Amino acid sequence: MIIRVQSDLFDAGAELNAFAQGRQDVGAVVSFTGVVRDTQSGLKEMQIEHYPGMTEAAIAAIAQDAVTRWDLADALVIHRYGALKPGAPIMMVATAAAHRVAAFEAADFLMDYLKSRAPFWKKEITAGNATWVAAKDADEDALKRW
Amino acid sequence: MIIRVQSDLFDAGAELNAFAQGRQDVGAVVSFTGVVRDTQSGLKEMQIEHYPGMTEAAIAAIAQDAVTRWDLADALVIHRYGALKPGAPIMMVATAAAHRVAAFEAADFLMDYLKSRAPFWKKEITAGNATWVAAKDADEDALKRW
Amino acid sequence: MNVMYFAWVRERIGVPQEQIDTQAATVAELVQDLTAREERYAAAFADVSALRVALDQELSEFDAPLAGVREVAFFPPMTGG
Amino acid sequence: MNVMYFAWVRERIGVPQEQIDTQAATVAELVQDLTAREERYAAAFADVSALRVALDQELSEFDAPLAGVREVAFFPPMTGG
Repeated sequence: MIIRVQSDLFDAGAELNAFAQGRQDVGAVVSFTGVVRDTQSGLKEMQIEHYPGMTEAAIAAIAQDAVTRWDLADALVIHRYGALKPGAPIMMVATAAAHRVAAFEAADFLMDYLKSRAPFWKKEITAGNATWVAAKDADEDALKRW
Repeated sequence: MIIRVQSDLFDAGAELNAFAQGRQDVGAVVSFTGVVRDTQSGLKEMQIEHYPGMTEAAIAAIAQDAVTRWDLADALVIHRYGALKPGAPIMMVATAAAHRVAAFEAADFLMDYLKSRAPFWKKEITAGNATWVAAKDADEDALKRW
Repeated sequence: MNVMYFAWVRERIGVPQEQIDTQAATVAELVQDLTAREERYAAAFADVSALRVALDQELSEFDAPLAGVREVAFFPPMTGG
Repeated sequence: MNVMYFAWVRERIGVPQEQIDTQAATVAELVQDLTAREERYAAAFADVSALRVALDQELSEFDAPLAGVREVAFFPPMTGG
């Protein structure tokens, strides 16, 4: 498992290639990349706060759960914090498994759990406003799928 | 939409980066990479046959369906044919959407349809055998989800 | 009419495609016509439930009419992805 | 006991963390204790159903005991991913 919590930019393509490389036991690799989306309100930047220590532990627990449950060959989670501009990558997840269903489900599961159980908080900065992003009921409800 | 049917190797990471680049309307990018998996029987190579002309048309129809249904910003499908070694990438799919649920579902849908509706046939070559891969009932059943 | 074969259908029949002169009005009649010609066709079409057919590069059914069709393709269920 | 605040909880209380001396036996009692101290705590804890709590970096509940706990963190529902 590869878990990184960092302010630095990462290169999703390079991470995907490094993750997928040299595995002959794997038939399916799924990746998810989250990107700062420019909203209609004219987002200037997204600030991401986190809880150092707890963040890494929470992500490791979620990822280990996914690896065990879907018998993954490996899992990757990278999540940034700090001030990010529209278009910048926020985070990525990758899963490697023998078959596609496991790789897809595990990546979907990881995203649902990271969304609501990893200690990150997003604040959107526009020209006139700074607003903490509210958690959505739909995100909490999504956890019931698993 | 980017659709490519080719015998040449492709670089999944480079394709993912090119696909995701410079989109500020997109919050979620999902990729799937299919890899030739070394089986216990000692796979020497995987031969992929296809139906030139129909392949491109079938993939374009499936991809357009996904773009419309999940309101995707874009979709990518690359699929190889010819003789591939264990560990080599067979194909990839990528989807870009405002939100993660659409990107995940559309990629999952694309894979299910490519698996059973795009005219490709796989043959596994081992030391002593050459066997056409049989379609699985589970793959056909998976289409009923959509 | 151009008739194409893929995967093990191609291997059993021995050619990837050929021009076929036929009076068949439907795909099923074309299969009967071919099966009656030679053993290699009979071997390929022994179980049509294991086969798929495309007419002019679109998936179709065995009871579909052949009027106006220029290209027929027979193959096993697809295994892409 | 080290008490930490994140996101708008941190902004309302005005500090990211502080040492708190308390007799509180549970998280709920700690919230009552803080709320009674100053208006900024009362503002942050006005609706605890909108808050989450972690004890020693593990998500917990407001009725959980504080015995042996070294670090308590209050924050709104998480919005990662």
